[in-house]
Amino acid sequence: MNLQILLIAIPLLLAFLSLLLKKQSNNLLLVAGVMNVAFLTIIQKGTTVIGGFQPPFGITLVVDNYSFMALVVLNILFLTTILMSRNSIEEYGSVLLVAMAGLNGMILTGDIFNLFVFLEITSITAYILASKNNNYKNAFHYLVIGTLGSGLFLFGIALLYGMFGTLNMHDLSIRIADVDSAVIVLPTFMIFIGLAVESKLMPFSSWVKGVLGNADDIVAPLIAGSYAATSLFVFGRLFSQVLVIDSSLKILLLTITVVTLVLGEFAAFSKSKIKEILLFSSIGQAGLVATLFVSGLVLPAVLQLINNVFSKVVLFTITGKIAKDTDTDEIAELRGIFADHKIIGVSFTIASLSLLGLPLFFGFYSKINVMFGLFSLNIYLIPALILFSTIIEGAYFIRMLLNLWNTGEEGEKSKLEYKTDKIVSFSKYKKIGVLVISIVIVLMGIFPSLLLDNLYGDKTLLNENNPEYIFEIKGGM
Amino acid sequence: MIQYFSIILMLIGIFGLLIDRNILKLIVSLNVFEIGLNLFIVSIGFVNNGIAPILTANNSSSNLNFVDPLPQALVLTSIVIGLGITSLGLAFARKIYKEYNTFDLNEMGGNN
Amino acid sequence: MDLSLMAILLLIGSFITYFVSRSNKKVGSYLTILITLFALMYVYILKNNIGLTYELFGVITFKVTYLGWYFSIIMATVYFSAAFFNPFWMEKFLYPSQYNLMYLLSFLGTIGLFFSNDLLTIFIFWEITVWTSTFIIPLGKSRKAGVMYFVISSIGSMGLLFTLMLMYNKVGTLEISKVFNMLANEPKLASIVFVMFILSGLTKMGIFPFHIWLPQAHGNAPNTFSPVLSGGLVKMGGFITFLSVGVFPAYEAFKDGLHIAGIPILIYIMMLLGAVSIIVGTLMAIKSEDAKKLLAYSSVANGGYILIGILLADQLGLAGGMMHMLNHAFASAASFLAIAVVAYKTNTTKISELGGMIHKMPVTYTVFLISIISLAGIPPMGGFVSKWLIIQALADKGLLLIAFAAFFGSIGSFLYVFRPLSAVFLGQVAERNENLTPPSNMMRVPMIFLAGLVLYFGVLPRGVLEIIGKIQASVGITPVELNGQAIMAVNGNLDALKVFVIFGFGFVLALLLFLAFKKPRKVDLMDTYTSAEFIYTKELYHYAHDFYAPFERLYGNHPSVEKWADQISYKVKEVGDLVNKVFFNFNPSLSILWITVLIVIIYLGGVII
Amino acid sequence: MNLINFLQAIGIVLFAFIFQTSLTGINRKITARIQRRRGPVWYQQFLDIFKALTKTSITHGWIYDFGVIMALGGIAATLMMVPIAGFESFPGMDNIFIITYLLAVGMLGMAMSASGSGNPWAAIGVSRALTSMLAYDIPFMLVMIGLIFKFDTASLSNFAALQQTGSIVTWNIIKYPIGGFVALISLQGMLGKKPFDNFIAPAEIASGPMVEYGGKHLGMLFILHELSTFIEVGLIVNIFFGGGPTVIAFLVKYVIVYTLTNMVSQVLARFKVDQMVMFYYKVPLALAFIQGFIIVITNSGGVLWF
Repeated sequence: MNLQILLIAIPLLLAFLSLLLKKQSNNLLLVAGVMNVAFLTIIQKGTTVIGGFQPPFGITLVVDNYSFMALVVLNILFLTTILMSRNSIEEYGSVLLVAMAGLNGMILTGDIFNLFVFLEITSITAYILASKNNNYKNAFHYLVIGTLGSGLFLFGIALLYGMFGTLNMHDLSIRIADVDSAVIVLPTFMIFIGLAVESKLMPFSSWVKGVLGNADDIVAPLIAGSYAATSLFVFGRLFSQVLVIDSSLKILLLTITVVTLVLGEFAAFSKSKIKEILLFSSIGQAGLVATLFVSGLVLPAVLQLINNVFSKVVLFTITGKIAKDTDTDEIAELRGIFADHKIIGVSFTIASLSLLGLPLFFGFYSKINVMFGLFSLNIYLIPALILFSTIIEGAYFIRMLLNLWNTGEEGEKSKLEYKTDKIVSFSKYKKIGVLVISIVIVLMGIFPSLLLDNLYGDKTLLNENNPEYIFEIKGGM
Repeated sequence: MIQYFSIILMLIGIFGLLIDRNILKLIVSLNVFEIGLNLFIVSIGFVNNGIAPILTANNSSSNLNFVDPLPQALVLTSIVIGLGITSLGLAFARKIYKEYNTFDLNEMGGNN
Repeated sequence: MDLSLMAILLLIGSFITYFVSRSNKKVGSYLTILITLFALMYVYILKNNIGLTYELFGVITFKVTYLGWYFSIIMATVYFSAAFFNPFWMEKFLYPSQYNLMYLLSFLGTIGLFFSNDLLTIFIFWEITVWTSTFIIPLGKSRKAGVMYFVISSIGSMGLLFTLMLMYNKVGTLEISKVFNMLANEPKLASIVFVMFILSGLTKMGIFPFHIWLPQAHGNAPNTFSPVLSGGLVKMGGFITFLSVGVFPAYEAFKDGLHIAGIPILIYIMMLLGAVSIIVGTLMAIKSEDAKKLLAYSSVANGGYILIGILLADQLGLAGGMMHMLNHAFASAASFLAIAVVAYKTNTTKISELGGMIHKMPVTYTVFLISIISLAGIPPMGGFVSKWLIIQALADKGLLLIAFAAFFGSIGSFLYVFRPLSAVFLGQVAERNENLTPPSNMMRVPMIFLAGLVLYFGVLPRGVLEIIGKIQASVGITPVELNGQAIMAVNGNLDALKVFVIFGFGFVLALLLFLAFKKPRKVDLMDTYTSAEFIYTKELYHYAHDFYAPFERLYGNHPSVEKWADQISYKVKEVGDLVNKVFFNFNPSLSILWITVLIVIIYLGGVII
Repeated sequence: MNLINFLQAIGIVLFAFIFQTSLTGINRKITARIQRRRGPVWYQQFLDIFKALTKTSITHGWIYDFGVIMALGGIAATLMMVPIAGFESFPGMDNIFIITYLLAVGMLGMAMSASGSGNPWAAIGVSRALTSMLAYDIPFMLVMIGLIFKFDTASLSNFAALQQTGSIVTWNIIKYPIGGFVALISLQGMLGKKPFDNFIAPAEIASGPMVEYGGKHLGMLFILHELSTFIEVGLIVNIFFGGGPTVIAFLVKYVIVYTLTNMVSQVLARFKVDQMVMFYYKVPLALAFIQGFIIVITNSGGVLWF
C-alpha cells in the first residue's frame, strides 16, 4: 500500500485545485484534513520508495512507530486547529494545504535532503501565515532568520554528504556509528541550528516574539502547535537516532537547550500579556523537549511534546480569539473574562494545568516519565534545573489563571461586579474543540495507558524507555 | 579552492545580514549566502578530471570517472527554493515599504 | 471496607456535587457536608483494617496505618466541620460550584495522601491537593495569595519529586516502608534526601522561611476555607515531617556526623528553623491588625512546635508533636470559624473595626476563647498537654536555644491570643454593629463540636495518646507511657484530668465567694472611669488599634522574608527582561550575531580539540 | 484524690491568704519606714479587703464577673499545687510547668474581666502586663530548663528535697548563683514591683487593669493578688532556697525573700514597658543562657559537639 504518499499528495493536489476553486479552498482544506486523519486509521507501517531508485539512493517515505505517532499528533492537531478557527482561515486555505503537505512530508521522509525541501516548503507557508493581519515586518524577520537557518541546515547536509556519500537517514546513521563523533561536529551543529530556528530554541528564535505575539487564533495555534510539533519530531528523529553524538558537542547542545528551558521560563514570568507568556512558555517547553531528545530519552520527549502542543493549541486558540475580539491580551485588562465563558475557561485551565504537569491531567504522566528518564541517566543537574523552571512556570501560569477567572484588584473580594467589560464571543466550533481536547487531556491523565496501549501495545508507567521500540527506520534497506 | 571561495561568499552573506538594516540589502545578503552555499554543494561532487555522469555510447561503463551527479540535482532544487524565498521576501519588502515608507529597519522602530 | 472504593466514591461524589451545585448551589453545599461526614465515618471504620493494602488504577497504592488513620481523622473532622459554613457563603462566591468541587477534591487529595503506601502516590495526592486548593484561595480577597501558595507548595513538590526519583533510581521501589532503608548506611546520600524530602514538609507547614504564604493565603482565603487551610492542609506537612524522621532512618543515618546536644546537626538545623518560625510567627501575630492574619501567624508558630516535637523523634517529643497537630488542627479550625462568623455578620476581619461581639454572639465568643487558649497552650485545653510534652522533651535533652523559642512562643502567644479576644469580642460595640442578628444554629454546631473536642482532649488526653503510642510503636519508638489519665514523663507526670478537677474546685470556691456577697449593679459599658472626660463615641473608646505599640516598636524595622521574596520575584522578572532584550530583539541581526558566535565557538572548538 | 485532699487544699489557700496578707501589711509598714512615714497597722490589708468585699459593686456584663471568678479560681487552684515545706495537698501535681501555665489561666481571667469593662485604661494595662510577662518569664523559664536538665525532675517538692541533703551550700542559689540572680530579678517582675510595675502605674494609667473595679470584685482581686504573690515567692523559695524542712524554715525564707524584694522595689524608679523588655532581654536573658550552657555542658561531660 502506498498510502503514505497520499498524506502528502492529497493536500498538495487539493492545494493546486484550490487555486482554481478559490471559493472552495476552505472546504478543500477540511477535506484534506479529514482525509489525512482517516488515512491514519488504515495506514500500515512500512517504507515507500519514491521514484524507483532503491534505497539508500532513492527517496523513501517511512512510517515506523515514531513517525506514525508524529503523524497522528500532527494531523489531529492540524484538523482540530482548522476546525476550531475556520472563520479565521480567510484566503489562506491554499497555503494551509501546502503547509499540510509539507509538514506531513517532513515527518514521513527518510531522506535528509528531501527533509530540507519539505522544511523549506513548510517554512515558506509559515512565513506567509506569519504575515497574516499585516504582520509583514515580523514575518520578514522570520524569513531572514528562517532562511539563514535552513541554509545552514543545507550546508550541514552537504557536509554530511561529502563525508559519507549518502542522504538516506538510516544509511547515514549506520555510517556515522562507525566513525568518531568528533568528525561530524560541524555538520551536526549546522543541522542543529537549522532545526533550532524552527523548533524555537534560543538564541535562534527571536522571530517567535514578533510572530506569535501578533498572531490570531489560526496562526498562533498552528505555529505553536502543528509546526512546533513537526519540527520537534524531526529534531528528535535526527538527534536521537541519526546524528547520535557523544562528545563535547553534546554538552554544548544540552547547554543550549537547557538554557532555553530556564531562560524561556524566566522571560515568560516577566511578561504580562497572555500571548507573550504562552510564547515564551512554548520556547521553554521546546527547550525541554530538545533536551530530552539530545539526552536520548525519546519516549518522555514524545510524551512531553504531545502534552505541550495539544495544550498550546487550546491556549493559543482561546487567546488568539480573545485578543482578536478585545484588541488586548493584557491580563490586567481581562480579569474575570472566564466568568461568562465557563467552558472556554475550564478548557484553558485544564490545558494550563496539564502543561504544569499536575495530576489528573496528561501532563503529569509526561512529567513523571521525563523525570524517571532523566534520573535513570544518573544526571541530577538537568532534572534539578527542570524542577526549578517548573516552579517559575507554575508561578506565571497560576497567576494568569487566577486573574483570568477572578475579578477585582488585589485586596478586593472576587465579585461579579468587578468583571472586565471586554466582550468576546466564541463560536461553537471553538467551544466544542477546546472542550474535546481538554477532556482527552483529562482522560489520558487518568488512564495514560489508553494512548500508549493503542499505539504501541502495552507500556506501563515505570518501564524504562526503550528507543529501539520506537525507532524502526530501516529506510527500505 | 572553489570550496574556500564559496565559504567566503557565505561569510560575506552572513556579514551583510549582520550589519545591514536595509530590507533589500538583507535580501541581497541572503542571496549571496545562498549562492555561496550552492557553489559549495556543487563543489562536493567535483571529481578531478571527471566527466559528465551520462551513460552514452562512448561512456557505457559505470566504472568511469564520473563527477557526482547528486549535488547538482540538489543545487537545482536549492536554487528554486532560493528563488521562491527571494520573491516572498521582496513581496514582504513591498508591503513593509507601503506601511512604513522606508526600507530601513531602524527607522520603523521596534516595539520592545 | 475498601479504601480504593472510598477514593472512587469521593471522586464521583465531588463531581456529582459539582453538577448539583450548577443547578442549585445550596443543595450542592449541603452535599459537601454529607460527603465529608460519610468520609469521616468511613475513615473511622477503617480502623479495623489496619495493615491492609489497596490499589487503584494500577499506579496508586494505599495502606491503612495508624499514622494515616490518625491524620485522616483529623483532616476529615476539620473538613466536615468547616463544611457546615459552606451554605452561608454560596451567595458570596463568584464560582460556588467550583468551590464545592475543589473543596471535595482537595479533601480527597489529603485522605489519599495519608493512606499512601508509596512515594508516587504521596506525590500524586499532594499535587492534587495543592492545585485544587489553589483555585479556592483567590475566591477571597487576593489573587497574589493563591500564586504565592502555589509557588511555595511547588517548592515542596519539587523536593518530593526529587526524592522520589532519586530513591527510585537507587532502590528500584517506591514503597515507603522499603524505600528509605538503604539510606541508614549512606549518610551523604541520606542528607541530600533528608533535606529534599523534609523541604516539602517545611513548605506546607509554613516553617520559616516558607511561612510567608500562610498569612497571605489564610488571611485572604474565603472565610470558610481558612479553617481548612490552617487546620487541615498545613498538617500535610506534619505528615511528611513524620515520615522524614519516623520512617526515614534519619537519626541512624547521621549517627556518625556532627551532633549538637545529641541531635544530628542537620536535624538540629531543621529544629532551629522551627524555633525561628515560633519566634517570627509570634512576633508577627502580635503585630497583626487582621484577625485572620493573626491566626495565620499563630499557625506558623504552632507549626514550629509541631516540627520540633516530631523531629525530636523520641517518646515524649514525638507524642507532643503529634498531639499538638491534632490540638492545633481543631483549635485553629474553631477559631477561624469563629472569626468567620464575625466576618459573616460584620463583613470585616480587621481587629480595629470590631469590638463587643460578646454581646452579640456569646457562644461564638466562648468557642473562640476555648480554642484560642488552647492555641496558647493554657490548661485545661488540649494545647497545654501537647506543649507540656514538647517542653518536657526539650528540658530532658537540654536544648536551650530551642527551649527559649518554645517559651517565647508560649508567653508570646498570651499576647496575641488576648488581642482578638479583647479587641474583637470585648469592649464597646461599634454603632454600625448594633443591630447584628445572632448567628444561626447551623454555624454554632461545628464550632461547639470542635471546641468541645479541644476541651475534651485537654481533660482526657488518654485516648489520643494511646493512638499516638501505637504510631510510635509502629516506627520503633518507645510509646508514650500512660497511667490512667496521667502522662508519665521522665521529669514528672501530668494528670490533665486532675488539673481540670483542681481548677474546677478553685473555680467553685471563687464562685461561692462571689455569690456570698452583695449582687452587683449592672452598668453600661460607656459608664466607666474616664478621668472626668465626657465620651460619646463608642469606637473611640474602644482600645483596639496598635494594641502592643511599645513592644511592636522594638522590632518595627525587622527584616522581612516577604520583601525578600518580592525581590526574588523582581530579580526573575529582570532576568526575563534581559533575555527579552538580548535574545528576542525585533532586529534580526542580533539573532544572526548569536548564530555566528556559536558557529565560531564550534569552529574554534573543533580546531583546538 | 479524696475529700481530705480538698479540705487540705482549702486549708492551704486560707493559710497562704492569711500569711501573705499579714506580710503585706507588715511590708506596708516597712515601706512607710523607708519613706520616713509611720505607716498603717499590720492588719490594715485585711481591713481593706473585707471592706471592699462588703461594699455594693458594679458589673459591666457577664464576662466582667466571670473573669474575676475564673481568675481567683485559677490562682487558688494553682496555689493548691504549690508544696509548702514538703506538704502537698495534691501529691504529684507540683510540676513546675503545670504551675506556671495554670497561673496563666488566672492572669487571663483577670485580663478578660478587665477588658470586658470596656475601659481603655484597663486594656492598656493588660497590654502592658502581658508584655512584661513576655519579658520576665523567659529568663526564669530558661534557668528552670537548665535545672530540670540537671536534676532530672520538674517537681517543686523534689527540687526542695534535693537541696535539703546538706547545709546551705546545697541551695541552688549558692550552687547556681547566676541562675538564682536571674530568678530573683524575674521575681521582681512577676510580683509587679518597681522598677517593673508599669502595668499598674497608678498615676499614669489609673491603675491599669484595676481601674474599673470596686466592691467585691476589687476585694476578690486583692485576695487574688495575695495568693499569686504566695505562689511566685513560694516557687523561688522551693527552687532556689531549699524549700523548707519545716514550715517555720520555709516561712522564714519566704519572709526574707519577699521583704527583700519589697525593699529593693522602694528605692528604684519605674521602667517604661519597652525599656523593661529590653532590660530583661539584655541582662537576665544572657545570664540565663550562660547559666544554662554551663549546666548543660558540665552535665554532658563537656561534650556538646561531637
